[in-house]
Amino acid sequence: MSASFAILAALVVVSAIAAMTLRNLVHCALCLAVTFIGLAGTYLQLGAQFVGLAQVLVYVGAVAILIVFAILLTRSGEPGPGRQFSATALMGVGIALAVFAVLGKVITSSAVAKRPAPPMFDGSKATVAKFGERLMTDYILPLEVLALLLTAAMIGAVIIALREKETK
Amino acid sequence: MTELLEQFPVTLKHAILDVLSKFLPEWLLPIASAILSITPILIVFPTIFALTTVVERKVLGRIQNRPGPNRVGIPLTNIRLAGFGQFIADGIKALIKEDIVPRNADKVVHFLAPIAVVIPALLAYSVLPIGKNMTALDLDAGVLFFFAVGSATELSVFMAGWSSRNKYALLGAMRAIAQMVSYELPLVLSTVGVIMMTGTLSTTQIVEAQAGGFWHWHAATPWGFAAFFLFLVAATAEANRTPFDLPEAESEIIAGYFTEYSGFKFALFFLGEYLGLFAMSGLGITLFLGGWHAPLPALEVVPSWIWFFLKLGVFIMFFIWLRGTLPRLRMDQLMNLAWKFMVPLTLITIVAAGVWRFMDPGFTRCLTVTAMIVVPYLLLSNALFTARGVGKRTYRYAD
Amino acid sequence: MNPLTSYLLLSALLFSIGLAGALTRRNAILVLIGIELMLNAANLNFIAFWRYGPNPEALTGVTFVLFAIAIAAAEAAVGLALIISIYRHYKTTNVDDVSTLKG
Amino acid sequence: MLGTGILKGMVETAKNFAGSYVSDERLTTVQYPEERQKLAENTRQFPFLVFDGNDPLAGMRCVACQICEKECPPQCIYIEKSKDKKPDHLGKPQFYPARFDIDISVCMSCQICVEVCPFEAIKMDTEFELSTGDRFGGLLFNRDQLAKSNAHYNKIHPTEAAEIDAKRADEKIKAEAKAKADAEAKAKAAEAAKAAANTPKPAPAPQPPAKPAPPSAA
Repeated sequence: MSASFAILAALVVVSAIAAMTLRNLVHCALCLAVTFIGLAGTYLQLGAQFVGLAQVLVYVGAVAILIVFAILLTRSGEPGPGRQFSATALMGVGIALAVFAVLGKVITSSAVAKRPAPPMFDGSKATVAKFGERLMTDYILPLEVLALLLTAAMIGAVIIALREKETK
Repeated sequence: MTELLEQFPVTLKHAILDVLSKFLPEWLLPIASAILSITPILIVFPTIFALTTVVERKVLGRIQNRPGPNRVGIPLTNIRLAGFGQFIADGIKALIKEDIVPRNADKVVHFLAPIAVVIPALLAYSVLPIGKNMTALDLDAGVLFFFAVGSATELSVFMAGWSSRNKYALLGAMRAIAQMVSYELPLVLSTVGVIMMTGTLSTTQIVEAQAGGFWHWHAATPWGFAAFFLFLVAATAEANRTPFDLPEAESEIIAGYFTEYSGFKFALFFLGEYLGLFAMSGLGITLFLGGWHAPLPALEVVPSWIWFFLKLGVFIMFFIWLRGTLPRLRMDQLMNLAWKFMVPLTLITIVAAGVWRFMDPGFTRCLTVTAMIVVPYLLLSNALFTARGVGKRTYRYAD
Repeated sequence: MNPLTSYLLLSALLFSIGLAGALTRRNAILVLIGIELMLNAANLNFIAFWRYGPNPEALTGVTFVLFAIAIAAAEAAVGLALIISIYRHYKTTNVDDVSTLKG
Repeated sequence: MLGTGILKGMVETAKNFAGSYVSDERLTTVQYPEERQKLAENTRQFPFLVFDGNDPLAGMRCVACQICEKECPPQCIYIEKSKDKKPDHLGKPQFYPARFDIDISVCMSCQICVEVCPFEAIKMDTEFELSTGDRFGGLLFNRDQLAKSNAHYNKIHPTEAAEIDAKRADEKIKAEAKAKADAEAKAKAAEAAKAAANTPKPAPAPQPPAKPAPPSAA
C-alpha cells in the first residue's frame, strides 16, 4: 500500500462520507465532485488513463453539474428545519454496516487476498490506441447499442423534464 | 548555437537536476524534476497574462482611436515604459484592496472558488508541447486530459456564483455553465478530425505529425481549416471572451459570477480566465497550427519554443482584435449558434476529414472536401439568417 | 495486505457509504448521489481486478467501466429528470412524502 | 452570407488600429494634465458670485435676496443677510450677503440659481479641478471663495457677459439720466419754490451717488 493510494483513499472516503451526511445539498454535490476526482486519481494510479480522464470529463464535467442544476431547480439547496434523515435511518446504517462487514470478510478471506501481487504492469500495453482498437473490433456492437441508449436517454430525459402544456 | 538555444530550457533543467542529485535523496528526485518542469509554466504564463492585460488595453484603445494606458512606468522616476508598468500597479492594488465577503455568503465555498478556477487552468498547460521535448506531462491521452481538466472549471464557476448569495452572481454562473456545456460539444468535436487523422490523443505526437512547413499543418487542409475556424469560435466561447462574454455581461448582470469578489480573489478570477484563454490558444496551435514547428523548414534555426510563443502572441492579438470589434450576443442567439450551427458543422468536418483520409491526393479530393464543407455552411447560414431569432433583426419603429 | 485487497476494501467501503446514504437520506437527489457512489464503487472494483488480474492486455475491465460510465451518465440524466418531474407534481423532493403508491 | 458582416467590422477596427499610429488627427482624446481641450463656451460646473471692480465685497452684485437659496433643488446654498446696506452699481443702498455658502459636493450644476437671480450676481464657473483632501470642509465654499470678478466672468463666458455688461451699462445710463432729470426737476421745483418765495439762492448741485467703477469690458 503506497502513500499515494493512502492519500487518494482518504480523500475518496472522507468526501464520500461528507457527501452523504452534510445538510446543505450543494455542499453534498461539491463533495461528490471531490469523490469523483479522487476516484479518477485512483484509476490513473492503476494505469487506466483513458477511463480516469473520461471519469473526470463525465462525472465532474457533466453529472455533478446536472446534480447541481437539479438541486437548484427543485429548490432544495437550502435545508429546511426538519430532519434530514428518514425515519428508518438507523436501520439503513445498520444494513450498510452489515453489508460492509460481509464484503470485508469475503475480500480478506478470499483466495485473491493471498495471491502474491502480479509483476509490475506495463502501462504501454494499455494505450489509448489499443483501447480504441478493441472498441472498434470486439466491442463494436455494445458501442453502437450504447450510442442508441444515450440517444434514447437524452430524448427521454427531455420529455420527462419538459414542462407539461397547460391545457386549461 | 541553434542547438544550444533550441534545447536551452531542457539542458538547464537537467543541469539543475544533476546538481540537486548530489544533495537530495533518491526518492525526492522525481518530485524535484516535476517541480522543475512546472515552475517555468507557473512563471511564464502568468507573466504573459500580466503583459496581455496592458497590451489588451492599449490595443483596444488604439482600435477606439485613443492611446490607451501610457503613464505608469518605474515609480519615483519619469521613465514611463509606454505604460508597461501598469500591471505591477494593478497587481499591488489588487493585493492591498480590502477583501469583502458578503455576510450571507457561504464562506468556505466563496473562498475555494477562485482557487478552483485557477488550478484547472494551470493544469491544462501540463500537456501542451511548448517546444521540442518540452511537454511537462507527456500523457498518452493528452487531449482528453486537456478537456477533462477544462470541464472541471464549470464547477468552480458554479461555486463562485452560488456561494455569493447574489442574484447577479447566480445568474452569471448559470449563464456561464450553460454556455460552457453548450460550446464544449463543438469544441471537442472540432478536434476529433485531427485526432482521427493522426491516430493519437497525445499532443506531442500530434505536433510531430505536422512537421515540415506550414502546408503540413492541419489548418492548411480544407477540413482542417473549417475545423480550426469552428475550434476558434468554440474556444472564444469557452474562454468567455467577447462576443461570448454573456456570463460577465457588465451592462446586464454587473460582473456575472464574480460580482461579489474583490481584491486578490477577483484578480485570481481574472488570471484564471486569461490562463484558460492561453491554454485554449495553445491547444489550437498544437492541433491545427503545427505546434512548435516553424512555418518554413528554413526558419527552423529559430528555436521551437520561440515559434510556439510567437503563435500564441498572434492568437492573443486576434482575440483582442475580436473583442474590439464584435458586440455581445444575446442568450438565445448564443444557444442557437451552438446547437444549430456549430454542432452540425463540426459533425460535417469530421465526415469531411474521413473522406480526405480515404481519397487519393489531388485536385478532386481538395474540391470534394471543400464542397462538402462550403455547401452545408452556405445552406445553414442562409437558413439561419431567415430563421426567427438568429437572423437579421427587423425593427418595427426604427429605420 | 496486497494491493488488490486494499483497492477492494476501498471499493467495499465506498459502496457501503453510498448504500447508507441512499437508505437514510430523505431527499431524492441525495438518494441518487448514493446510487452514483455505489456505481463508482463497482467501477473501482472492475479497474482493480483488471489491473491485478491475470490478463490486463485484454482490456476487459476498463472497457466495462467505460460502458458503465456512459450508462451512469444516462442514468443520472433520466433520474434527475424524474426528480424534477416529481418535484413539479408534489412540490417536494422528500422521498418519505412521495408515497402515494404505498397504500 | 453569415460572416461577411464580421469581416467588414474586423477590417474597420484594423483600419482604426493602424490609422491611430499614422495620423494624430484620429486620436479623439488628449493627454490631460499636459494638454487640455478648449472648453466649450457654455461649459458649466458650479456657481460663483460675480463682483464688479477690484474689491470683492464692495462690488458684490448679490443683494442677499435669497431667491436662489429658496429655488435650489438640492438646497446647497446658505445665505445670511447683512445688517447694514451698501450701495449697488446704481447707487441704491442694498443689503449684501454677510454669509454665502455653497456646498458644491451637494450642488448638481442645474443652473437654476443663475436662472432665477434678478441681479446677474450668480453665474456658473467652468473650473472642474476641485479635488480636495477634505471631503466635507474642502467642498463647502464660502463667500470669499465664491466671489470672482466680472473680468473672470468675461473670460469664461464672453458672449453672455458682454450682453449683461451692455444691459447693466444701459440701466446705469438710464438711471443716471433719470437721476439727472429728477435733479433737474427738483432744481426746477426748488427754483420755482424760490421764485415763489422770492429768495434767490443757488440751486444745490445734484450729488452723484458713490458708485463703483464702471464694469471694465475685458
